[in-house]
Amino acid sequence: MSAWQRAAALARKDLLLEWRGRETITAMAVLALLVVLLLGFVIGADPARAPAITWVALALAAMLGVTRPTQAEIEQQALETLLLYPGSREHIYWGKWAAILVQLTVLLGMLLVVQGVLFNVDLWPKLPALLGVGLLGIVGLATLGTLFAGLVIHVRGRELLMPLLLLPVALPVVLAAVRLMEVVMTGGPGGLVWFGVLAAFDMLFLLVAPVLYDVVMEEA
Amino acid sequence: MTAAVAIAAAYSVVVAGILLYLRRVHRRLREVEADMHALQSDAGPREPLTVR
Amino acid sequence: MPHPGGVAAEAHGLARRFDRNVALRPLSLSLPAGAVLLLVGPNGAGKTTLLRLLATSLRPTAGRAAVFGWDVVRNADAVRRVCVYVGTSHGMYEGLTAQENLAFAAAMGGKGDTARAALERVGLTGVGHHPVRTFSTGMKRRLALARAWLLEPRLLLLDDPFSALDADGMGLVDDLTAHVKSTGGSVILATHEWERGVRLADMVVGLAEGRQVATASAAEVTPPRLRALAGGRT
Amino acid sequence: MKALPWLGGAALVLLAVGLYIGLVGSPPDVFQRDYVRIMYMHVPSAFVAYLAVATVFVTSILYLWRGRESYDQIAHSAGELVTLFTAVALGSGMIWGKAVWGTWWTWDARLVTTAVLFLIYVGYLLIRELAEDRRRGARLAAVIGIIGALDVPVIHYSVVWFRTLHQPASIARGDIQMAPPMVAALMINLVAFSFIYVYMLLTRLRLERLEAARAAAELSP
Repeated sequence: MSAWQRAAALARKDLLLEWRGRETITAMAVLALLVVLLLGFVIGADPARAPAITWVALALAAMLGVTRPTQAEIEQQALETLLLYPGSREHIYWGKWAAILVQLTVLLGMLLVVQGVLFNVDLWPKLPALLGVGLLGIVGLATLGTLFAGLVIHVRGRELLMPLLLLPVALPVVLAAVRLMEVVMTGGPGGLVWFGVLAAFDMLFLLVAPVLYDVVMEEA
Repeated sequence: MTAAVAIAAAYSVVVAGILLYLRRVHRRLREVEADMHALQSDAGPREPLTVR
Repeated sequence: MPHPGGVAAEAHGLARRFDRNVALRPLSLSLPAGAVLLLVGPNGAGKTTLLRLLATSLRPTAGRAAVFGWDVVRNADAVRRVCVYVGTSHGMYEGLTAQENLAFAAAMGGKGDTARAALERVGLTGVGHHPVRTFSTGMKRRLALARAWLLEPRLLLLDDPFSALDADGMGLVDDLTAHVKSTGGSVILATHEWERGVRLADMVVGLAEGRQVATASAAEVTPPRLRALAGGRT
Repeated sequence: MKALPWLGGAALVLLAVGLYIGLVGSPPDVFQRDYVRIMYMHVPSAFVAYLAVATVFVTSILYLWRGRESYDQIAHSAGELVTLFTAVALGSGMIWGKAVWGTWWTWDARLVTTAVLFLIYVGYLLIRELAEDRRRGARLAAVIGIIGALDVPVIHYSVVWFRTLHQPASIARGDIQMAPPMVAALMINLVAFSFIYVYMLLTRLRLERLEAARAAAELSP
């Protein structure tokens, strides 16, 4: 069985479970929507603020959602069984990563529509670029989120630690994605720099996180 | 804020941080050393272990 | 590699502690391929810890262990290829059907999809398309046995396999054990149902408070002795 | 460990020299006047914080790679020093900001990076505390130690560019014209603080080792 097939089987399983319950995506969507509504109302729905508000909402929702696929293994008492299948644990990392990425992409699509409606931004012509920027950011969140999800299940307090770990470390993702989205929407300068920051962040942790996942998942 | 006050305040923050930390480490060091001493002196067939 | 097929599981001074809690004190054993080992002892004796150490789920804090010659630390992946651990929790996803659960296990274990055949073995064919959530505890245990069947282990580790099973279900454990044995594999069985377990076993190891208190062939252990071991008396 | 008192003494002497030049022997800055003297404590604190981050990074990798307990003991000790020195750098930096610009918090890139760093290493220490067993806590913390250190440059540059690329920073630090005595004071204090860091690290390490020995002694009666 190849690595790719094992990862795909795991991602498929996680997505199937999520599809049957839809709890995670619902919780993430509701939280993101609440943050957008709240911030939009409190600080004003100026189109210039849309990228910042969108990414704060996305980061907070991701923080809530990325632990779910791993947490579910614990709740079903299936983690030990999962870890004892032969093959590298990096495959498990990639499976979880892919499942999270799909869910965050759905959330991103929803948030872009919300942004277009609530902030009166004409984003249809720029949708491909916005999705591209969004995906770069989401990859960063999913990459570290998957690793930290595996990490926090091994300590007391579990999800409570997630914000403390993920938000400071993923700060560059939020900053870069906000600026890059602004550049896409207003056509300002500096796009290349922020693209570079996001790409560097993604590549760095895509290389490191799967290796460290093996350390985190040493014992069930 | 005058310069003297600002400098004094900033320097105290750094010095106090370092000294308080060192004091805490030294207190714990003394505790551990006392424990080790006690362990060595009443070394006997004792079983402080819980078994799982 | 040392004699493949010769020794299914061996341990030398194998021990594990969790910080201050000693779960297993240095233990040594050697289980020939094709033999069945019964682990007996009261709660907290270290049976589960021993099984999880052999399954590579836990790492030893001292000593070493090997499964078919593969070291459980250095060659953990090779051990996982031949060894299946059925723990006290069934490890199935409640939101998936029995069939889907087994298909997932087959995919992860690198086996062909023989979910249907495995379901038939444990008498769950009729409910193969029902979500596991609707299953009784006994049915979930049966499903866990089906998973073990499908993965074709050469070393099968069963932790308390008889609990929550009816008479037919217990028979399935016997069948599975016989099946693994017939393919030249070994089974280690930890159970409180020692009367039932000893009938399957070739060897008995008694554990109490993490200590190995007895090692004997199943033929020479008398029922009173076995009862004493199961109760933690030596 | 015989060298420890000597190390501490050398650090104190150096610090005294550095502070004398800094407070008495160097001129005030054109722009910041006497307030610039806060620099001689603030910058070395921040420098030592980064030194400690690097220590955690290297020893965490070594620990995961070689598995030797002593690497983890160094990493744990240095991890505590990261939080300590980021905290005092933040404190002195805020006082500096309040004195010169009249605001405690200037959203300066260095301050924000230091604050984020502080939070990451609080997480690092928390993971150890909350892990179910020591060895597992050590391994999980090592993961955070590696990720955190790799993230430092990315955080720093994203924070700097976030403020500067689009709008000019509202409050500029005001370039400090460094006269030779000022450079000397800063350099001497950087060395002095490095000595203090090593002294503190070794002291803390001794505690870590003794505690490990105590745990082992209690375990094997």
